[in-house]
Amino acid sequence: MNFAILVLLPFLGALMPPLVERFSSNRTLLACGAALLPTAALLMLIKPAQQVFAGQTLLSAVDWIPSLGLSLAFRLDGLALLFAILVLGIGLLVILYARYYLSPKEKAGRFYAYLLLFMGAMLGVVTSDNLLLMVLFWELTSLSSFLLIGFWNHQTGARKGARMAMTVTGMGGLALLAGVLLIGHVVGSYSLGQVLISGAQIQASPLYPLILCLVLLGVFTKSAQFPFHFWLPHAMAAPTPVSAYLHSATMVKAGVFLLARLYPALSGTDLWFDIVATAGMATLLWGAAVALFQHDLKGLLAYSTISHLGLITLLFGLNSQLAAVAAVFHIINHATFKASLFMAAGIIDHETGTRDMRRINGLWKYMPYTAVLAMVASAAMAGVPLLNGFLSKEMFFAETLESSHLGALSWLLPLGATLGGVFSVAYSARFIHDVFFNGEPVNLPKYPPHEPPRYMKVPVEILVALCVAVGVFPAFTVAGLLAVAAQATLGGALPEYHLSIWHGFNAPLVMSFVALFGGIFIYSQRRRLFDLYARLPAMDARLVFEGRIQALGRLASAITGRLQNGSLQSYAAWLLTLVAVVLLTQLPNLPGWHGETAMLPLDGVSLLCAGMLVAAALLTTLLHRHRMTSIMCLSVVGLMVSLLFVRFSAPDLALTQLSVEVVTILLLMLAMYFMPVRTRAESSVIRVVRDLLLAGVIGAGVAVMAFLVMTGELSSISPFFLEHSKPGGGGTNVVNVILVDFRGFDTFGEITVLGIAAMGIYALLRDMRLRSARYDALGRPWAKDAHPLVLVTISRPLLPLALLIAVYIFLRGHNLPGGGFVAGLITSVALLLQYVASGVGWVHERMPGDYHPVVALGVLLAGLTGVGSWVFGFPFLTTTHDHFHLPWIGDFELASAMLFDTGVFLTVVGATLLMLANLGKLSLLDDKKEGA
Amino acid sequence: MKALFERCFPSPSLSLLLWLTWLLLNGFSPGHAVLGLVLAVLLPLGTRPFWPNVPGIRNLPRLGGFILVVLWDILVANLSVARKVLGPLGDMRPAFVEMPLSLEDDFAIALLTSTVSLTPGTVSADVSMDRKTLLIHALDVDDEQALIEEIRQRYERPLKEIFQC
Amino acid sequence: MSHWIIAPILIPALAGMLLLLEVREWHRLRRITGLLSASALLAVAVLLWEQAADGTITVYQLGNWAAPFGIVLVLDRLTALMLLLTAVLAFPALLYACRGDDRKGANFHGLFQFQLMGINGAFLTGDLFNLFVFFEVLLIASYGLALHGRGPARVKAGLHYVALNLVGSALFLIGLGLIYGTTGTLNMADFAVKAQAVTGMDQALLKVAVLLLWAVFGLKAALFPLYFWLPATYANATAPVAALFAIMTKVGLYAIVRVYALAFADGPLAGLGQQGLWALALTTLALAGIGVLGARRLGTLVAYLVIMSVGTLLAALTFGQLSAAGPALYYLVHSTLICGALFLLADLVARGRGEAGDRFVAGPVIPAGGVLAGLYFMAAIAVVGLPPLSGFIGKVALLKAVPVPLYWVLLLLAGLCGLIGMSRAGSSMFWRTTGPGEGVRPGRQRLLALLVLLAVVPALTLWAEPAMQAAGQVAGQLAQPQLYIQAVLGGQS
Amino acid sequence: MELLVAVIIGVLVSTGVYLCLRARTFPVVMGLTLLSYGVNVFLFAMGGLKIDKVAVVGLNSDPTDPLPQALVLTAIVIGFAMTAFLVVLALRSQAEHDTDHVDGNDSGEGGR
Amino acid sequence: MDAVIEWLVAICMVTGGVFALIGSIGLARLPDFFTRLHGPTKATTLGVGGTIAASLLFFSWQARQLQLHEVLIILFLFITAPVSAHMLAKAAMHRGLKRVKRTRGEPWQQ
Amino acid sequence: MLASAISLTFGLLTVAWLLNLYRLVRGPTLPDRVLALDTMYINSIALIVVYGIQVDSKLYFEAAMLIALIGFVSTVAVAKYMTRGDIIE
Repeated sequence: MNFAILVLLPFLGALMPPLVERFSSNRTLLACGAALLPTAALLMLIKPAQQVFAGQTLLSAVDWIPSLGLSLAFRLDGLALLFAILVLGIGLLVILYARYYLSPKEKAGRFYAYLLLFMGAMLGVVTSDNLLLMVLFWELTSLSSFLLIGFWNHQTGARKGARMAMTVTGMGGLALLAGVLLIGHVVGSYSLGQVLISGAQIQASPLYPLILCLVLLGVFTKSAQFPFHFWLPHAMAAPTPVSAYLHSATMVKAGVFLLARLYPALSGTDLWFDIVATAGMATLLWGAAVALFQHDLKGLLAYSTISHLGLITLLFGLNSQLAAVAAVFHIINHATFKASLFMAAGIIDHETGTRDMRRINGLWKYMPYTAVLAMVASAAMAGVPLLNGFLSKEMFFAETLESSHLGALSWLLPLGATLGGVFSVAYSARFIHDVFFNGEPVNLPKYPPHEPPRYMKVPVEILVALCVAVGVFPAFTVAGLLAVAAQATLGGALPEYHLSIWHGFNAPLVMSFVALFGGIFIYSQRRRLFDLYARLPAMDARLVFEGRIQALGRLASAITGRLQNGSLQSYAAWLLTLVAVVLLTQLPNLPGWHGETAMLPLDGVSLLCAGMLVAAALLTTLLHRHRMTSIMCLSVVGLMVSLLFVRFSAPDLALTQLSVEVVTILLLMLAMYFMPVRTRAESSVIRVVRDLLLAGVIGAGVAVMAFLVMTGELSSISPFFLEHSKPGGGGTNVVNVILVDFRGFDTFGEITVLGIAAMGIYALLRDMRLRSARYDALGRPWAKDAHPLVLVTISRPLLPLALLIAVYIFLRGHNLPGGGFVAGLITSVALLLQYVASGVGWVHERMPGDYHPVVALGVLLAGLTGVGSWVFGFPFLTTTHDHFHLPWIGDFELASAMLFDTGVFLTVVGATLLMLANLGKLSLLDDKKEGA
Repeated sequence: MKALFERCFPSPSLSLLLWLTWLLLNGFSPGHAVLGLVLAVLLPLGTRPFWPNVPGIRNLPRLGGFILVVLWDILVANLSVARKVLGPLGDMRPAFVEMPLSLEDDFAIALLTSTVSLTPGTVSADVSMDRKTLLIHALDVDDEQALIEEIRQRYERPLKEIFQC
Repeated sequence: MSHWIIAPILIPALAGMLLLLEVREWHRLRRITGLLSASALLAVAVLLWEQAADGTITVYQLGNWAAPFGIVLVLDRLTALMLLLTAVLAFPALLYACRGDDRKGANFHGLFQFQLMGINGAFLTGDLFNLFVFFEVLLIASYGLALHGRGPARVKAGLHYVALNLVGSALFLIGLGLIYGTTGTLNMADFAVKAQAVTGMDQALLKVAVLLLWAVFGLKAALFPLYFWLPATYANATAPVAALFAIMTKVGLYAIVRVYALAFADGPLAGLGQQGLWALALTTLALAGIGVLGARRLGTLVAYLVIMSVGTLLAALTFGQLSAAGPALYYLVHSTLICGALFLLADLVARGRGEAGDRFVAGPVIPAGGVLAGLYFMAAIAVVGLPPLSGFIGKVALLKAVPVPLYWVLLLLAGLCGLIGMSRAGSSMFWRTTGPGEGVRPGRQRLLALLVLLAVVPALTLWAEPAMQAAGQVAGQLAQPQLYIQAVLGGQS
Repeated sequence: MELLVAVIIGVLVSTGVYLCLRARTFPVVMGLTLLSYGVNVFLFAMGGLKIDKVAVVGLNSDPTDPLPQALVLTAIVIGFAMTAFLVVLALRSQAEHDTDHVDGNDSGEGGR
Repeated sequence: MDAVIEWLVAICMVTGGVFALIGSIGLARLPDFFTRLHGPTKATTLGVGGTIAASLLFFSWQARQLQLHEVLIILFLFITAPVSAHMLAKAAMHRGLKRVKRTRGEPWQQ
Repeated sequence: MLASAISLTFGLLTVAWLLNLYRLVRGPTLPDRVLALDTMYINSIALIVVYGIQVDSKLYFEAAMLIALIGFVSTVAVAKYMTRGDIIE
């Protein structure tokens, strides 16, 4: 059986608790359900473990995303085995413990699910044989720990702690990802086996410093190394089983695990020593010192964890094989004693209702059994002989003495180590003395405390027993595991080392004794030190961090708010500035200011026409605050543009422009009824200047480009149209044939746009309420004559006449200027005139007022004409045309394009009327207006 | 037969106008004559609701005469307006003149106001809401009464005869 | 002759017109019509993807006029991918809307269909001016949709959106005019050929034209400094509309990529504007990260995530090698669907929180909040790019494909910003509760719509390799513009 | 003549751009209209200018370029649709905000 | 014959131009709105009429057959111009525009 | 002969136009401006017709006809706006 299933089991196990919860609310059953698969996993580990002990490295791989180099590759060697045992073993103990820790009303099922999720992720980290896969699991541990820390999410502290842990470790994870990708880049593979033997290659790479920094960023954040340590104490908001599991035994160990894992690939350089050892030492000392001053039981343990992680890191940083062995050893030891301590702290919390050491005193009397367990574990933490902590600490002291990296300053290392030891003893002493002795408990929420349920103590007992067993008989207990783990860490032969209690009377032993007595001394001086500490400026890392994050958020809001300031002007200015920049950078590079061809001769009328156009455009702009005048000037511009089209051989355009112009004016007039007629000047001078500059640059740029293109030679696709218009499209008006045939699809889209616009406008207008003016711009009430007789009577016969013209324009469109669009506009104008003259009510008595179907029919007709060509096996919109002969009447020609054009016509009529008639109806909804 | 005719041409004069317009636009050809006829039937039928009660033209020759008179007036009077526009402005005697209407049909009134406006020197400024009075602005007038009389004679009466109202 | 290729345009057009014809108050029929059309689109998109998957480029000559004279529709892998993506996004969005959002205003279903028509047309067309037309179709429909429903904020945002895009359309026309004036053609493939041949003055003008086009496409794609309209517009739009809009920015991206890959991948004008786009893309990425940090509503946050994905993608697409296009396309699919899902999710959360809405403040307990929280957690992981979901895979692929330090830094930091923003959002919306409220349970249909969208995440994770391969093939085809040109112009060039 | 048209285009675009940057909906509408005039003429001019060479088959030997005209026609229609929508939207904005200001003078509702 | 037609065309055209100009002069020169209203409504109609007549003659002569469609322009103008004049007069009266002092009679307000 | 007559007419019409523009700018009231615009439209008809004669083409006739037919609608709309505010009621 493949060992890789191990990793899968906890994930599957995460499904169990919710499943069990469905059928039973028995908490024990639930815990059993949760424990089932991890137990299976642990049992399944036995056989592979034997192979590992025999010196094998088990590999298993399944492809996942080979193109990324990401495969589901797993590796079980000594190191992985060690961690797997830790993760599974302590995990099971924690499940047992949590069974009694969680109160009945808590959602235990969810808790176990999260816990197992985490377990799986952690197993994944330690057994990954692919660095990318490892990063993947790495981040999963962050995510699941987020859920676990935030389990009591009704507490602010839990939420914030969870987010902080997630943010910091997430950041580290991203750095790690970058580092791993770089390693992959250098090595050419993410396979761990490959990477581990490519240490020299990596270290020779110019990317090495960067890789190292990125990887270490991941390590340090995860393992709470200085200066990223601050999240860990706040993660104590988690339920204690979580702390025992994640924050002592496993997750925080992921960082140092990575140090061990990549030890062959990355270690051995001065840079490694400089960063890793320094960070480790700083963390060791800082954590140890601060731990003493914590009044929160878990806070003390948290800082002590930080300190011990620093110790391990420091050991790895020493670049010595023996130190690495010691580090691995200490990982094991720390996991056992710290997990038990957390559990003990949890028991105390559980039984007393508080974790404040200033209130918890003299528990020895109430819960002596627990006290013994806790005291043994603390002693192990302090490094008291005959307990496991002592052994690894001895090795640590020895290694600090061996190191010569610092040259003349090498004495600093043992000094620092001893100092750390001193504090370590001091806070351990505090944990023992302050909690179990030191007078009577003060004002406990639960009084009197008593021993916890029997089975809640079992996990602690097991762990403490391990501490003692390892401390007394290291060679029979841990030696084998340590050997394979260390071997896997070093990736080669093991150095000489001895696990024994007695190495003779040597320097490390002296250091241990110094630490022991120094620690006791310091603890005895605690009152003075507490006073001193209290007087230090309080620096809560959480507040600082949160302050930073909030400041960042505010800064982000400010930046965003400044850019996205809700001002259309500024958005438009950005866009136009970009355009202006493009023009300013590109146009000076133009090879000249005139194209190859000569200009057409100028004539007076055109000049005058242009002059009027320019004047009108400028006036529109200048007078824009006098809105009606501005509209009049705009109208002149429209007229002149139409004339320009006439002048330059584009009668179709002129017709369209003229009719669109009328509809636009109607539209604007309708809108003006609800708008202020005049506004005051309100742009600042700077803004006006800016806008003038933008306008000038863009206008000039566009003009220059237009001029250059107009005077240039163009060979285009147009001759084809001129040539094929008659034979292929059946019409002589090439513009129209392009519209309905060559590029009929554009027109199809265009009428769709018109139809959609009408729909959108209808939707906008529905249930819109606007206050209409009761008086005109001069403050007079409106005239009473709503439907002037002359207008009414004259406009009515104009309707059939205009329709006739529309038919005329429509029919000739294919061969001469005109077409469905203009015809449609004429029709709509004629109908709109009826609205203007006689009112909505009158018109709607005479024809259906809903133009939706007209639009739909129009587009549908155009579309169906297109689809019709499918019948004949041609693509969409293929047209056909033919001559017909009727006796007496003569020849005439029909093109399917005319059907299409009819669609255009209908759409235009429908859309224009849908827009304007509904806009016109708007005022009817205004109840304040009299007589309407 | 007559019923059919009336059904096809609810308003023969309009149909005629449309037919003529069509032929004017397209030039005369048999095809267009037919097509124009079709349109001349269809369009009035289609737009019929839009002009509920237009009086039929009862006196076609009179209409022709009326049109010629108007055209002539336009031509002649334009000259006088031109003189007034170009001449000294101080001599001008503009006036608002209220003319009582004897026409009763909206369409005829509208035609009258249009005619008044087209003929130089006068613009019909408003029709009272009870349709009894026409307000005319005249550019240069000596005698309001004479103006009213002239309009009545030259335009109102013929219109009355044409539409018999 | 197979007409399937035009179906993605005609189906929604037909449905839209039928919806216009239908009786006003008959909502059920309208919903059925809309959903039928959306599912038909899905089927056709799958079919077309199958058709394009083997690398054939299908050309459909509208009106039977050969390119470059008539308009052609071109179906290659990229187009097929985008069509499929649109259809996959549209169906759940519509399903979601059919629970009541569609009745908040008039003509929702018609506009929705026309929006799809515009998007599909923009993806399919092989003609630049036709691209403009379809841009306008999708824009005008999106204007209507963006304003669907009520509220002053929506109108204000919509006004900005419309006005800016009108300026954009004007610039588009100027660019098109210059392209016609210098190369004498409008067909994309023909343009790609002719653009290589222009020299002197015409070349200089062509450069301006193309840069203007980039600006216009950039506006659609929401690139710095043109994205400012987006957050308010998207955040204030009705949820299913916002979800559908997740594809809209990609239309702009698509246009850039299409034109760039065709005409400016090499030749005398190779890399035209690439530096600028690259710089703007990176700035966009950075500012979107900042926007995510500064957001105070989930809707706005997701809108910034949309922008972030745009920056991420465009940077990858323009950094200089089309090799990055494969991962970028994978990421594009992922980010589009996930952002769409998040818009829906934000709406469900807002409904559940009553007055508190999707703002990051303490609010009442959300009914059935556990389900939503779980989905949110998954979506957040995916969108931020945390393992093990598709976001992570896409991000890793992008990082590998674009080995530029600045890009790495920005992408990773943006991911961090996303992490901070999403965790803050999640913890304040799901965890900081003030007690029971009168929020609404997410209905089954809405939840289903959300699940359909979210299902893509595990799918893209599990089948990451085939997906990545497919994306790579799409990119590979993109890197060979001559195939496209040959297919469109036949043996002419 | 070409120079004249170029100047016209320049002025139309300039005034359009300037008005688009004003702070109320009305000038923005006017500006966009002017801008679209300018753009339409620009697009039209891309085919070159010819006098009395209407692109009707059989009338002229060397007719003007019909394609830009067709494009402009499409652009005019689309421009009209867009303008209409913008105008109504401006009204809607007036209805909702009771002002036709488009400058960001208020906060809190922008969606941030 | 040709010369005669040409002369006729020229005369009609110039006459039209002159009347159009006179109308516009009136618009620019006359003292108040109501008097200005007279200029365009008729002088210009004749102005347009003149050019139309010229055009009629010219094209009929060119084609050697009667080309009457330009008449429609005049027809439409005759139908529409009075309406706009009328509406403008109403608007002006509604606004109570100033009129030359010596104007007799009162405008209406209704 | 004809050519110079055309030039002369063009001259007359453009001067007329300038006068219209003068009135449009000068105002002083809105009806004045509208009137000026209306006149400008009508003068444009003449201009287009003369242009048609000049280039001997009937293709521009429809443009002139269109102005005559629907040009007045905008004038009417503005006038109605001035009297009633609401042009479609």
